[in-house]
Amino acid sequence: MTLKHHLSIAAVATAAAAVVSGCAAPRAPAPDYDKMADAMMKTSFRAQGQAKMDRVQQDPLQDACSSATAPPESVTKKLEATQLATIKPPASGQYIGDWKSGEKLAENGRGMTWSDKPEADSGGNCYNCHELAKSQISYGTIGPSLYRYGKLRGVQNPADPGSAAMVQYTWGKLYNAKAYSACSEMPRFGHFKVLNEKQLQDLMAYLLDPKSPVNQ
Amino acid sequence: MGDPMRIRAQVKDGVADVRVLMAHPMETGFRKDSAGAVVPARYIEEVKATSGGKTVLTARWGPAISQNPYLQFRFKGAKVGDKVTIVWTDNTGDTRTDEATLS
Amino acid sequence: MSRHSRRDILRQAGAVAAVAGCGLLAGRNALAANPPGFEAKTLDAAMKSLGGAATESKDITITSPDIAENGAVVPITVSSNLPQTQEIYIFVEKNPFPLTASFTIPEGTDPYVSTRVKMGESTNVHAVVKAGGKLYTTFKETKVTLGGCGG
Amino acid sequence: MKRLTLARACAALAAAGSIASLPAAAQTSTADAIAEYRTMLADGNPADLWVAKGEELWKKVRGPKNASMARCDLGRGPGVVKGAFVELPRYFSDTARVQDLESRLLTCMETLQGFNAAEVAKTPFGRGEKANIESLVAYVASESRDMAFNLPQSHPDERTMYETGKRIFFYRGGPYDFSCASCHASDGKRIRLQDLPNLTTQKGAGAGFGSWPAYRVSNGQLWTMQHRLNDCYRQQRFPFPEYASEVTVALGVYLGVTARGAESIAPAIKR
Repeated sequence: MTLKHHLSIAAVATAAAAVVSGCAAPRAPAPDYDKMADAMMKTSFRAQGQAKMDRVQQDPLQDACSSATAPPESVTKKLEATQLATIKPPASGQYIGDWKSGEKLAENGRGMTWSDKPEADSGGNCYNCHELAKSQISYGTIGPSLYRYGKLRGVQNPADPGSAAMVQYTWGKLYNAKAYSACSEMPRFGHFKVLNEKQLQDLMAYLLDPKSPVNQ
Repeated sequence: MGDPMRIRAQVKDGVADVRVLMAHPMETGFRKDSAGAVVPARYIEEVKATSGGKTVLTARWGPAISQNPYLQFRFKGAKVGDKVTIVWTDNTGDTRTDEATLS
Repeated sequence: MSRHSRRDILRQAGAVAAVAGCGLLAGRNALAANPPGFEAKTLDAAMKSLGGAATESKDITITSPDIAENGAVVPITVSSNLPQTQEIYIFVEKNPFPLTASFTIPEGTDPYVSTRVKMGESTNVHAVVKAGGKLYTTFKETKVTLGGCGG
Repeated sequence: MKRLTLARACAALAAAGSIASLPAAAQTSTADAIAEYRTMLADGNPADLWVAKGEELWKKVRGPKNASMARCDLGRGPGVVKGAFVELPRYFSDTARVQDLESRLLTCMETLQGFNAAEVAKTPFGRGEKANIESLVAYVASESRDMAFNLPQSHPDERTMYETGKRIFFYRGGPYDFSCASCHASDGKRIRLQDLPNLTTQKGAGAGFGSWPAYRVSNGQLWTMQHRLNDCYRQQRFPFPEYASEVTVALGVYLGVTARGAESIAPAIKR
């Protein structure tokens, strides 16, 4: 609205200048492609299954991270602070679950599409983007390798107070990755309730439990 | 009857090289549709190739041949302009015949 | 051969096909049912149905990928250097019904066939060749992988 | 999953079981083996079956108006098929909008043959008249094989679609925060073992945009660009993009213009 207002003022100003200097008619202001693209996003989709139209309604972070170039640091710092505030520690106080269930979740790339059953649990989608256990050769490379995630970070016993900082950071990263990197490609699994507390605990174990194949 | 086959048949040094694509779902009988109902088995059981009145290949297939089957074979004593005819018959009795000219 | 000239041949083949008759539906019983080997559920049983033991042979070549990206389509080529090759069989060891295809090779046809098979999991593919009335065999392994995000 | 074939079900088991037992071979040798597998499949692409059917459909007198598609204008004049594919999407003055191949085929089916375009658009992929469009797409694409993409950008609406398409490509949304760019804006990335083209580069857009329509060995279907985009949005956890909608056409313009100069290999064969 403000932008458009400025533009029309500019147009009037240019027109006035043109009249004064006796030039040809002024050029129309450049089309607002951002606005046009946003409008198309609202009219080109329809709700299907559990994928309703609210999914093309962007939150401020999605809006800020929707161009080829990253927003300036002043913006990302603010976004990260907002996202950090969303992170909730586990209600049970327990950060570590069962790595075997975590492994199944890491393998599972399903959930929340219009063809998935709404009541079905989502997978963690981890192997789509990350290397984890060496035994699984079918892994993606969109994110960094997480092979020996816990071991490389010196976590010998996740229950040890010395590991608390790393355990809490990892929880936060799974809960809302955008708290640490505003325009990260990683979903906000806890914040958007893609995964529940138990699932997050199991993934924590897969990453941090010394017995997990990730740390072999 | 199914959709047309695609037959490529070329002769080199008197040997015909025949490559056939058949349009067929090759249903195993194990697959379930979106409603959970088993899709009945439907697969090509026999493929017969003839040229100049002579059978040049007979194939018998089970359901583990891939969907839209591919078949390649070679026979001797062929020349440009000869015809090769392919006939498939599936387990439901459906059949399809196509012919190509050797080039 | 270039793509264009190949397409011309395809078009020609298609035109002829339109003329060729498709015949009336053959009744189910007009068709000889597949031999019993196709119903065998183990490799052993399926191979036994061929009526004898097969001898290992280096004169049979199986050409197939070491790793198949998708088990739904695995290219398999079998060729034989054995004199008087009469029949070629393809078995996919770990499939529910291992015998997948059999080919009768008349005199004048090369002992060579190429097709594509489904594979439920990583498995050995066995080829059996009947030549001069005797059975010969060899095998090769193909690993099946899964790509994409499983959605 | 609705496309649960035996092979797929078993392949899923394989992923859980036997893949885990594969030696931790160097990724390069795995990549080489997969490249070898793809080479083995390249000859004898079942997409040719759709090309044959599409050619027949193009010439066949059909629909309420008893007409063929032979007078359909795909941008190079009525009835000209050769070279049309590599210049689409483009602006059409009769409809006063930018259309991709599938949108344009809908127009011709309605104006020439009397089909109801809206109804055809609503038909699920692979069924009824939608399946016929898929064959027509395979045929039209095959007539531009090995030709370089050269989408026009002379009409203002074509430039608008490029600019909006670029923005839509980066548009994040849904519960996973994904955009097209999440997977397709860097070089050398993979999802699982599948290579992801960087669609923001000429080479990547040529390889990505330039190989649809394609036969997919995983399900034995021929997927058009509309079907490909539809499934990308499904996996992005977005709502359902309407067939031939502005978003899908704008993305086609952005990708096609980015791919300029790349040679079309469509219809290709894909995993």
